[in-house]
Amino acid sequence: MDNTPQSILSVKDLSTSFFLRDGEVKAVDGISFHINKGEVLALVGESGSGKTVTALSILRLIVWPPGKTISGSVVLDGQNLFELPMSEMRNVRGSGIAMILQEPMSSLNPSMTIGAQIMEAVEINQGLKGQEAKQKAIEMLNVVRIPSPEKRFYNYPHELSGGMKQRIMIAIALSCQPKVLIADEPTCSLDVTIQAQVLDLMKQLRKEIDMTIMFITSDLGIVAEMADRVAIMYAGQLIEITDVFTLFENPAHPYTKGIVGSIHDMKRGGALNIIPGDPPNLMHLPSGCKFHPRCEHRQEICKTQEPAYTNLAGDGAHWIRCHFPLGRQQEAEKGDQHDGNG
Amino acid sequence: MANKPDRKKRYSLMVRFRHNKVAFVSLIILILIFIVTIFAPVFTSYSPTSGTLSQRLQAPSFTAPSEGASPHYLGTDQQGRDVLSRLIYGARVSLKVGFVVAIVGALIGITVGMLAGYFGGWTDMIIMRLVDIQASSPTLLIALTFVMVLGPGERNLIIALLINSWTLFCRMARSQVLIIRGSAMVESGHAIGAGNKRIVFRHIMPNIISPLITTFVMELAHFINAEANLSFLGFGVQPPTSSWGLMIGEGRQYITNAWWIVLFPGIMIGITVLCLNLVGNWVREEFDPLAVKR
Amino acid sequence: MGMGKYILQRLAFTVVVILGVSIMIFLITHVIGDPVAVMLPLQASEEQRVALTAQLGLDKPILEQLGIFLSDAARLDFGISWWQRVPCINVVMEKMPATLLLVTLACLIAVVVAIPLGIAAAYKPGSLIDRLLTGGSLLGISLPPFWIGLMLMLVFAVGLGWLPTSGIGSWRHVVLPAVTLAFNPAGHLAQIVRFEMIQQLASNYVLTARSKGVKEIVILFRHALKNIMTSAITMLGSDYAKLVGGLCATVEVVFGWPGFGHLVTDTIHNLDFPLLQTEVFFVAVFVCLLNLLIDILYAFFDPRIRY
Amino acid sequence: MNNTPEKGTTAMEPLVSLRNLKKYFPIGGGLLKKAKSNVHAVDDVNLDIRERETLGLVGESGCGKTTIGRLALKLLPKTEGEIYFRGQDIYKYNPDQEKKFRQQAQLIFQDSFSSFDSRNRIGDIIGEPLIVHNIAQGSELEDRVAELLKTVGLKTDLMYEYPHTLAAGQKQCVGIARSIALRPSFIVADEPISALDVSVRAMVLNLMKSLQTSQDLTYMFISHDIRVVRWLSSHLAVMYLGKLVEYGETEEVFNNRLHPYTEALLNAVPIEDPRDRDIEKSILLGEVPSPVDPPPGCRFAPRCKLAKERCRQENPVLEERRPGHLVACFENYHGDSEI
Repeated sequence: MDNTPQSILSVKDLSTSFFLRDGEVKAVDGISFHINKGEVLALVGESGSGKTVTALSILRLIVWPPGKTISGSVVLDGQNLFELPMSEMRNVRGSGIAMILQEPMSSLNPSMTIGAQIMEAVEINQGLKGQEAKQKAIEMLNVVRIPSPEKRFYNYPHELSGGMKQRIMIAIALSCQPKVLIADEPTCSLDVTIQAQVLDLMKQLRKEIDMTIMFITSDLGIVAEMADRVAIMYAGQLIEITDVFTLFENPAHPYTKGIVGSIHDMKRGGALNIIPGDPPNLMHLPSGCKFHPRCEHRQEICKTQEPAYTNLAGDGAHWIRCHFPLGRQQEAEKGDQHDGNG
Repeated sequence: MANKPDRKKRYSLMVRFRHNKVAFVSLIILILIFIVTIFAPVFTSYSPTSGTLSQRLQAPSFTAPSEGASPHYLGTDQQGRDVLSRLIYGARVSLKVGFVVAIVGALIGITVGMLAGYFGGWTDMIIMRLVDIQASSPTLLIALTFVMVLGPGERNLIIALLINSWTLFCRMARSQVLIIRGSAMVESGHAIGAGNKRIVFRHIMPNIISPLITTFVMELAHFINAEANLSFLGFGVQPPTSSWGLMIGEGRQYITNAWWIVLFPGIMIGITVLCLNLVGNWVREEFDPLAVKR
Repeated sequence: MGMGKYILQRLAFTVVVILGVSIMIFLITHVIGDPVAVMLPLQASEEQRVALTAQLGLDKPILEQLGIFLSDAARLDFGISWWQRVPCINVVMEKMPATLLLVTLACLIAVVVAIPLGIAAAYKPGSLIDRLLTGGSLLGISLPPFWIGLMLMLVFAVGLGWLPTSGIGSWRHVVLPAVTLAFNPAGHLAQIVRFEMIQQLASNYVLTARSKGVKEIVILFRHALKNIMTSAITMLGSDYAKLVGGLCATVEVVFGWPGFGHLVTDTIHNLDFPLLQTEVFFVAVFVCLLNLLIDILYAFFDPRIRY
Repeated sequence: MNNTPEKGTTAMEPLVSLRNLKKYFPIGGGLLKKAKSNVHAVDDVNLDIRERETLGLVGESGCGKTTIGRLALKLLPKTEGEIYFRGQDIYKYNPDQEKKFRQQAQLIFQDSFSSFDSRNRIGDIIGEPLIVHNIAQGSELEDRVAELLKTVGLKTDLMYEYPHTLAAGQKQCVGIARSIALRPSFIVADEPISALDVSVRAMVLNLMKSLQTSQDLTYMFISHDIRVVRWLSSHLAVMYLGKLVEYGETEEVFNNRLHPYTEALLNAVPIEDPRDRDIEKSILLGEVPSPVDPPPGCRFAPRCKLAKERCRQENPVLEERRPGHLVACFENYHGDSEI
């Protein structure tokens, strides 16, 4: 049983809603997935699909009002985070799960030196104090390849470029020595060449220190570079989860096929295949399958009945939320049965 | 064009008030105050300027002092004048001073501010230096110097307050024009070949109007307060005319045995200014064109 | 630009402001107003008028008068007060400390009350404490201070007899006027602290801090507080300047506090032109120096500001 | 117009030509003081766009691509140089000519929504160009607007809606409808899809390509995504820090990268197939320097692996290295493996 991947973070039936003036918005609607130790799980979806809310819900950082996690459980290394009192939850943040946010410009405190901000993470999560903590912080600057770290230690965030700030964010997250690192679109506001540098750094760090990463992104190119497994979100639900190679070669959900296809089309030239219609409006979600108004394969049942989250392959590796998975009619039925029996 | 089927009326006022009952109540109170002030004689039978000395310093009561007369609901003052009547007529002065100063200030300030914002360059620099100097100078004392030299009175009080009334509007109008002028909206206007006139009147003006309304409401509150302060010190309207600030100033000697002379005008100033502030806040939150619409 | 150079620039601007204010005051008192008419009784003869005009130097060309006025002002020589018959500068200097004490105390009270409450309200928007604070701060800026003073006096001095109604002397005399004056700045300060704090708490760096396990109290006071200080200082500084610059007058009058505001009121009632000129000049200098101090404080709280 | 940079590619006169175009933004100066320094947003750029071509303009933020787009539409004052539209200098137009030019040349915004007056309905927004140029009124206007909405694939009754009720892709289509309302020949599209989600990008791109054929459009397509540019553009221009570094037909440039920066940009794009993830790629180090006081010599030299002493001192000029393929580089770089 040595080679069996060991789940370190598992999320079950997580739902988070925002209660706004005009009604309830189900930002995350009953999602379940797990991350194995040492792997990179990419959480992919368009804006508003609930990726960031998922991350914040896991860390219990949804602010009420207006947001609230309604149901679900998050188990980190055998510990159910949703049952912890807030004071203990604080200890989980950082040393249990650390997070890199998407906007490096605003994610650092403008009135504190970057050194102090890294030191803070070191002091809280590694228990070091004073000079020792400072040494550690400088070491972390070295780890993320910041030149002349002793000098940079005393810089304020506004004195650094966007790419540098994102490196600092990575340094802060790593200083927490987390079991799981959540990276929320860490490169989406950076220029392409800087994005390449940051991704390269993350790849190298992953090799150096065996990190478990949940990588949130909307760019399938980054998924292809980084991910081991991929979870696709649509309108607050997980609609497909599988390993990265299957996802690119043989996606089962029509939506996944649509977004993967657009990359290939781009290379071929000629007209691009499109997913017709508009992204869902969370205020007015369709009945049945959330994707059915844009789906070319929809049938009557899709409009009325919400598909269950079913295991496609039978070995627990490929899950999908669709009545008619592409090119897998038989297996899907088997999966359904399996699900029904269990 | 494109006005025919109006299924979704976006500017329906009631819909906008739905989420802010406090602002709605404030607006109703303000309207009531205006109505009572305008139709003052309907609401009181007593003269605000002359009283019966035998009736002086009467506490509020619901019993009529004599046959056929109406009761002094809010009591009488040191000269036997009906406090309610003085309150209602006093509102005229307070509101008039507030409105005149705010309107004139807005007209001057918005015009100058828009010129500065639209033309930039020298015009902008000179105007903004003037505003800076004004902001760093003791405007209240300069206003008081006017009052001293010209003598106290309603007209001179308005002149004195006017000195400082335009700067906030000017800053506000200028910054709004600058924001809108640099926006993609105006750029797209240029790109489709719309002339300056069309851009200013069709696109810039309607989009800066609501922050300016907010400023106007807030400044109105500010000047009503300022009038009360100066009248309290005796630099505003002169007796026997009534104004809220003056009533408190005159009545404060009698505070130990006739609290009502001072209490009610203070409450009136408080309510008016408070309601204006609440309505102003609401306009800012609800109509701000730069805030992202839900 | 270096700090020193920036301060020099600001001092130069201060000179411009003071020059502008002086010219304005001169124009108001000498062109719009007529000092001779004010000083002489109504039935004064034409000879008396001419004599006084010459004595005051008002027969000279207006520009020359202005020149004399400005050069005297530069030497802090503002002439003799018509009302008190002593040099104006002495009168102002004598009254200033009492007002500075009162206003400083009022602002301290405002800070002590408003900042913690503003932070508490921002931490739980919509809670009871938030609603109370929002309502209270609106009252603080809406109610006229002289009326608040009278009501406090009615309750605590007249009714309960705990504190004296007016005058100056022991610490007990200063309580009521200082508390009264504190309402307005406290209202402003609470509003701005609440507003800014809500913005800060919703910002990404607070999320970063939370995600690395920082305690909430540390987030509030170590991370966020420093970032709202510039706005708070701006607001407090502007209120301080306004209070010293004459807004304290009504409250000083209510409580018989012999300070600068009270002096201004008396000056106007006594039509003392030179004294009022001195007062305006003084406040102008004071406000400018205060603004300079605030600018220097900015750089301390916000590392992005470099002069 | 004798010094056309590409000689002999086609005999056809270009629709738009930029000649020695410069745009500096002064900073730090006042009205009385001279500006302390300048942002060299666009520095001596020569470009031609022929009719029905799509010129893809790529580069990182701060390279001046957006500024060039605005200058080509005369939405900004230029600092130096000329811009010719059908052979006439657009900065020397009289008001009548300018009005005609505004019908001929249009802009598509990155975020169309921000360019709408949110108080107007979709119909008013699309119809405004027609009103401004006195082309249609009343029911005729309404018909034209409906037709435009159909052309961009939207339902006609959207014209009575307010823009904030639309989805992001629809907003962008409304922006496109407005820009083609006057039947222009030249459109500058400034990052028209970078703010959109993946699933709607394809729709907007398809629309732009089909409109090009049906409306005889010439595009200047500004983007930071070199993949998209390859799909849409016939010609490619790569910019770095205000300078044009490489120009040519798209496939020619892709197959024969003559400038190390072009190569780096291509390498920086994330891979398209997870099986390629272990292929070693050279990553461009460093960051784009500030466009204020840019480095002397070749602006790319501080980040360039090939940089020699000469690169740090002399400024390389754009020259034709292969037929119709121009590059500004002293080194004889040639990346020709299949990408």
